[in-house]
Amino acid sequence: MTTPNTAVKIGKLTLRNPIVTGSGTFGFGPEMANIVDLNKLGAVVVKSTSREARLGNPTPRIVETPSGILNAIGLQNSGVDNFIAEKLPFLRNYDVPIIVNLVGTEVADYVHLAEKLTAAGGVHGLEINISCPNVSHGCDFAVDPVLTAELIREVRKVTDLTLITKLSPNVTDMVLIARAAVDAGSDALSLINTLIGTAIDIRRRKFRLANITGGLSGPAVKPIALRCVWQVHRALPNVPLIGMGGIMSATDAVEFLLAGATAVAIGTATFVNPTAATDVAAGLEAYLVENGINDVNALVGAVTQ
Amino acid sequence: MTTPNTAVKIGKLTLRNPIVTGSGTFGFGPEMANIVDLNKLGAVVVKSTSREARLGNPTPRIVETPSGILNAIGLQNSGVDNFIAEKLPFLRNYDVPIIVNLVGTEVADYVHLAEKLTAAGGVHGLEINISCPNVSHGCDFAVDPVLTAELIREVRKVTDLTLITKLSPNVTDMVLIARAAVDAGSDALSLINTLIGTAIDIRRRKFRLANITGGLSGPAVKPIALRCVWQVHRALPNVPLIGMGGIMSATDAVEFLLAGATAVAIGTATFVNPTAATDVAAGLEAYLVENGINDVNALVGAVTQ
Amino acid sequence: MPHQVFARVLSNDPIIAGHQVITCDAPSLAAEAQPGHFVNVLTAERSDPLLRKPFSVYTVDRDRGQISLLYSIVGATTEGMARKRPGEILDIVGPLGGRLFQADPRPNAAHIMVGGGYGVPPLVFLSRELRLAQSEPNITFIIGARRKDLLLCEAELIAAGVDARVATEDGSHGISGRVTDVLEPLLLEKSGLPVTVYCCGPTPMMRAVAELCLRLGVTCQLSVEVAMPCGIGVCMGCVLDLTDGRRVRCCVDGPVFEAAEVKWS
Amino acid sequence: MPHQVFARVLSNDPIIAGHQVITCDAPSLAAEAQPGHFVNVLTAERSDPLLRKPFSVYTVDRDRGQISLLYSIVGATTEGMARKRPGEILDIVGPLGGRLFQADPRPNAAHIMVGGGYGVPPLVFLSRELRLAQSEPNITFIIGARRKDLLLCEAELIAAGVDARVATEDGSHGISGRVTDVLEPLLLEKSGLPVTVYCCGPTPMMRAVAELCLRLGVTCQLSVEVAMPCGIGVCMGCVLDLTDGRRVRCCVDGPVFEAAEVKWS
Ligand SMILES: Cc1cc2nc3c(=O)[nH]c(=O)nc-3n(C[C@H](O)[C@H](O)[C@H](O)COP(=O)(O)OP(=O)(O)OC[C@H]3O[C@@H](n4cnc5c(N)ncnc54)[C@H](O)[C@@H]3O)c2cc1C
Ligand SMILES: Cc1cc2nc3c(=O)[nH]c(=O)nc-3n(C[C@H](O)[C@H](O)[C@H](O)COP(=O)(O)OP(=O)(O)OC[C@H]3O[C@@H](n4cnc5c(N)ncnc54)[C@H](O)[C@@H]3O)c2cc1C
Ligand SMILES: Cc1cc2nc3c(=O)[nH]c(=O)nc-3n(C[C@H](O)[C@H](O)[C@H](O)COP(=O)(O)O)c2cc1C
Ligand SMILES: Cc1cc2nc3c(=O)[nH]c(=O)nc-3n(C[C@H](O)[C@H](O)[C@H](O)COP(=O)(O)O)c2cc1C
Ligand code: FES
Ligand code: FES
Repeated sequence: MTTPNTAVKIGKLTLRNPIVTGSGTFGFGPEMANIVDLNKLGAVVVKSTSREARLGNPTPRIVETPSGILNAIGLQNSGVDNFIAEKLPFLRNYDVPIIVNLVGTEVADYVHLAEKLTAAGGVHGLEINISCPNVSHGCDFAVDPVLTAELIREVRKVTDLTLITKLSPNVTDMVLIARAAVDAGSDALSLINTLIGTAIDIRRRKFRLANITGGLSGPAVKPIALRCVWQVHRALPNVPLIGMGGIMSATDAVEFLLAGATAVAIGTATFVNPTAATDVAAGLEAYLVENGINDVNALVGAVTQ
Repeated sequence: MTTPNTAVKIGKLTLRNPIVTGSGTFGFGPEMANIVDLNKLGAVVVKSTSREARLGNPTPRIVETPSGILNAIGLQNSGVDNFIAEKLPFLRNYDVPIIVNLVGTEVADYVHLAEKLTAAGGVHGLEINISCPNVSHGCDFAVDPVLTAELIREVRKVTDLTLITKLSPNVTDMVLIARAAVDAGSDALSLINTLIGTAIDIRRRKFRLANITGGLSGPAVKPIALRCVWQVHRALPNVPLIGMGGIMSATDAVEFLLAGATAVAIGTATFVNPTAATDVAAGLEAYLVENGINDVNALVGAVTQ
Repeated sequence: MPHQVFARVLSNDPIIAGHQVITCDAPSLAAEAQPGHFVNVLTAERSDPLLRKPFSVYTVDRDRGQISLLYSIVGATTEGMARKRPGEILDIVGPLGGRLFQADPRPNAAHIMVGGGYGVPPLVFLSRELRLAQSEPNITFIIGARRKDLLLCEAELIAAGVDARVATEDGSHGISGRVTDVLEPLLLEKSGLPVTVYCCGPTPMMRAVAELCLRLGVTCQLSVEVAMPCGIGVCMGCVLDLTDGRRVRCCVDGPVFEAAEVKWS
Repeated sequence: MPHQVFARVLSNDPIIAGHQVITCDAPSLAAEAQPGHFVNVLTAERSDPLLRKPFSVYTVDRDRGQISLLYSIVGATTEGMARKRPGEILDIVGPLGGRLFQADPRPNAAHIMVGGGYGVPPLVFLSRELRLAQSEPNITFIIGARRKDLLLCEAELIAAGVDARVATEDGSHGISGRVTDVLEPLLLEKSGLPVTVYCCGPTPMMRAVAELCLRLGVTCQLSVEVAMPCGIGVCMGCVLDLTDGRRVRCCVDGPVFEAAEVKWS
């Protein structure tokens, strides 16, 4: 059998394989480039970038829970100008689509970021983070279809880069928000961001995170993430989805593709196994070969009851 | 030190300790009475009971996920008349409050059930399940404050038993639904029911549950459940909450009390350790003694940042 | 009554490739266990995997207060069991099962056991109990396996004087074929006698045996193989549809059913 | 560069109550590891606990390609380490750490190590490397512990000819008190010389040492103890506030900092 096709399309972008990195779990590239070959990834999604530098939340910021972690980093980053000046040049050395995750508190913030990053060159896609649970107002957009639509519409006006909206699972009906984002011009959707949770230290009778609540990620949330992908894919079968939430192995990645994701992001898994993303990419290719599937796109949404 | 007080109040009910059983995880009593002394529990909450007998969903109905399980039992039960005739007499032998969990598709179903169970005698509380994710329409009430209020108001009219509304975590804002239920006459709230999830068998490329989706429970969901309890307690500090979701040990139970639960339910843990509920009750008492706390009520909501 | 036992492991040795027998000190289980009973084992120390897994009771030594399980190493729990060394503790809940094998009480009955894979151990237990209860019971034991090296308990049965017959799918030992290829002629052979078939194994095998027995009008007891999330009757995750329309729990309403009761899906 | 090694365990023996030393075949780590480097270990086979845990490199045998870790058994990962037998595999990511101990290059420098608990092993590594790099370096090693039976590495240091001084909180060995009770007079003793203090241990101890050194104007390097969810610089879960206002990652921007840089919360 010939090598199977692993390339997938997310908006205007062609990814050499469906494996991308989860924003906030892969830094801005340099640390990971010491460990994995970025050119073996479908795309690199960098940590959320905001208009101004942010120090994030106080520590502790990450605690372990059964099969998961809660994080309350609070979007620490050095701001978009620093990103363009200091981080982007490094990423331009690689032959891999760069997707920048944007975060702001107002529509104007996102528009500003989108303009700057589009103009910068070397950025291939924008992931609009409307769903960070770890900052006040972090989820205001994600829970409201009208606000989401307005935000995406405004960002769409200033960029022709592939636009990906990152959805929150902390809502009654994700399909509503998904549809609003797509109708307003989002080319694709990322799901899911983390679920809001907390943990308490019973000895000190205090919250274990300085921020009180944090976002739950890792294998614990995989069943929920998979359900979200399936729900949104069923409602919007033509919209490319980047699925994520607890993917640790190629097996997990295949589950997400079958549920309807066109690509998948590796997040928390990278903390456990630094080469998780490229390992999953290799494992996915092996699965295709073993099962005689010559195009990974054949898996997308192919689950049956 | 003297023996600490472990009694708590949920509506009109006084529980000898804060440990109750999670509906659907403890059957209707007889099986468990062979294993644990029911009189050592705060209350027994039995499996959801409906107007007519229900066969539930086809198999497979339960699959394991990381630190959790997905269940799609689909409310199998032999109906309220059978419950009153066959199951309640057994439970009347015990000196423990009996809370019956009710489920229906229309307001009239719940009203009918509440009337019958109130008249039956030997039932001490009603848990109104508006949040079962495993049947169509199972969550229609739980996601809508207006429908929830209407349902509770009607049930309230026909019973003076302690009314407990069981909330779903699959919503954007649990506080909204909680407040609606309480304003309509619910004495207390149970939270959380399971989170909607799914799992896929990549070999057969099929969903692992016959019902496609199921409800996630167990330690995986504990951080989310704990956050829900804290959010609702902060908004409604005077409403007694029965917290649940992944409680496996006394340590977990204390976390829920600190977050604002007045009582806690042991669900999935019973599958792993059949004596989990009484073990947690004993462990909780030991914690009180070790920490010189002479009333368990002092823990409720006592977490600090 | 089901209870939890932290049983000290006495031995834990391979028997054939990928299969071991673990023997534990567990007087309360040894006292109560009957053929068809199973126990639920937990080896994980934290919550992944979360649930216990069921294993049939294989041998019971009531005098010494010991039980053993015969297991196939396939996943986290059985890998955890395989790592246990003598002196370590195995966390067991048991005995489980509400309806067990019922030895045919007719004095001259022919008892035919049909076992495949880890369906063999409970039937070995049953035939041992039969031999303790009756003098010279008429037992024939059909063991099925894919290949010779996957065959369980043959030598043990022969040593005990049981008429053991073997079917391997690849013909590497005994008859080439399936257990039903041995069972059908055997039922003719025993046709003068009251006969009961006791069967445990993979579902397709049990279904074939059940259908053969129903066709020939022979009583057949099956110990069904269904995932048992709780094993104690409270999760409703182990249900089976019966021909009378009832949907019952395999753990407490079974695991043993009459062939005629089971509705195959 | 950080990489994953499935290292074969060579030995794994208790040294004092609740503490063991595990030695592994890991040539690539042995070649790269320097004092202050740590590695991230995973012992769980499934996802609970999910994260690796950090351990300082204790000894390195570059010729044989071996490294060892000295660990205190406190939770799931260290219990998992304690169960490893020679021949089994330890899953390690390393070497980790971007800024390590820097040996004071001044020829007649007095090197003072101050270690408590599992802060001792990286300093033992540092003093060994100093002795390899310099002839007769002037090293004093202060070990702190609550009680005599919790004292780590004293015999080993004495055997290597290091001037080892001990403070136990209950006075059961050495000076009765804290490491700073030994350090303060020692700094006076060494006051004619260029001095560098290297410190690793529980945060309150490090803070006390740092504040003493700052007060006396002595250079002090600290290896901070902060949870390291990823260890490779990408999770932002290990941040530390510095006096210059920066919020840096301990894993790749540390774990070693100058006492003057650290802002204590
Ligand atoms: C009443 C009863 C009695 C039994 N008695 C015995 C006995 O005596 N001896 C014995 O060896 N077994 C027995 N079993 C079977 C045993 O309980 C199962 O094999 C059990 O699941 C083993 O647990 P595990 O954790 O080792 O493997 P598991 O992890 O549960 O795996 C079991 C099987 O499922 C497959 N599997 C696991 N996860 C997945 C997935 N996500 N997708 C697809 N496939 C998957 C595995 O590859 C493996 O083949 C009995 C079962 C029942 C119901
Ligand atoms: C850079 C660095 C180097 C280190 N080097 C070493 C070394 O060389 N040797 C060494 O022994 N250790 C070292 N440590 C410490 C080691 O990494 C931790 O002790 C690690 O957490 C042990 O993992 P564990 O899974 O065994 O225990 P964990 O389960 O992580 O428990 C660790 C501690 O936290 C407590 N704990 C766990 N869970 C909770 C909870 N829910 N609530 C409250 N408390 C809890 C436990 O009781 C225990 O005391 C180092 C740490 C760092 C940051
Ligand atoms: C430590 C940490 C930091 C994260 N930071 C961001 C972020 O800055 N922006 C964002 O959109 N998502 C962020 N996420 C969410 C992940 O990108 C991903 O959506 C989520 O973790 C689920 O995937 P996982 O289970 O594979 O980690 C973060 C997650 C973690 C664990
Ligand atoms: C197998 C199973 C069946 C359940 N059936 C019901 C039910 O009939 N009615 C109900 O209100 N909740 C039901 N639940 C939800 C539990 O009562 C509980 O809310 C949930 O499982 C979270 O708690 P846990 O993590 O401790 O199990 C069921 C849960 C499980 C696992
Ligand atoms: S296994 Fe739970 S009811 Fe049978
Ligand atoms: S441990 Fe993750 S950034 Fe330092």
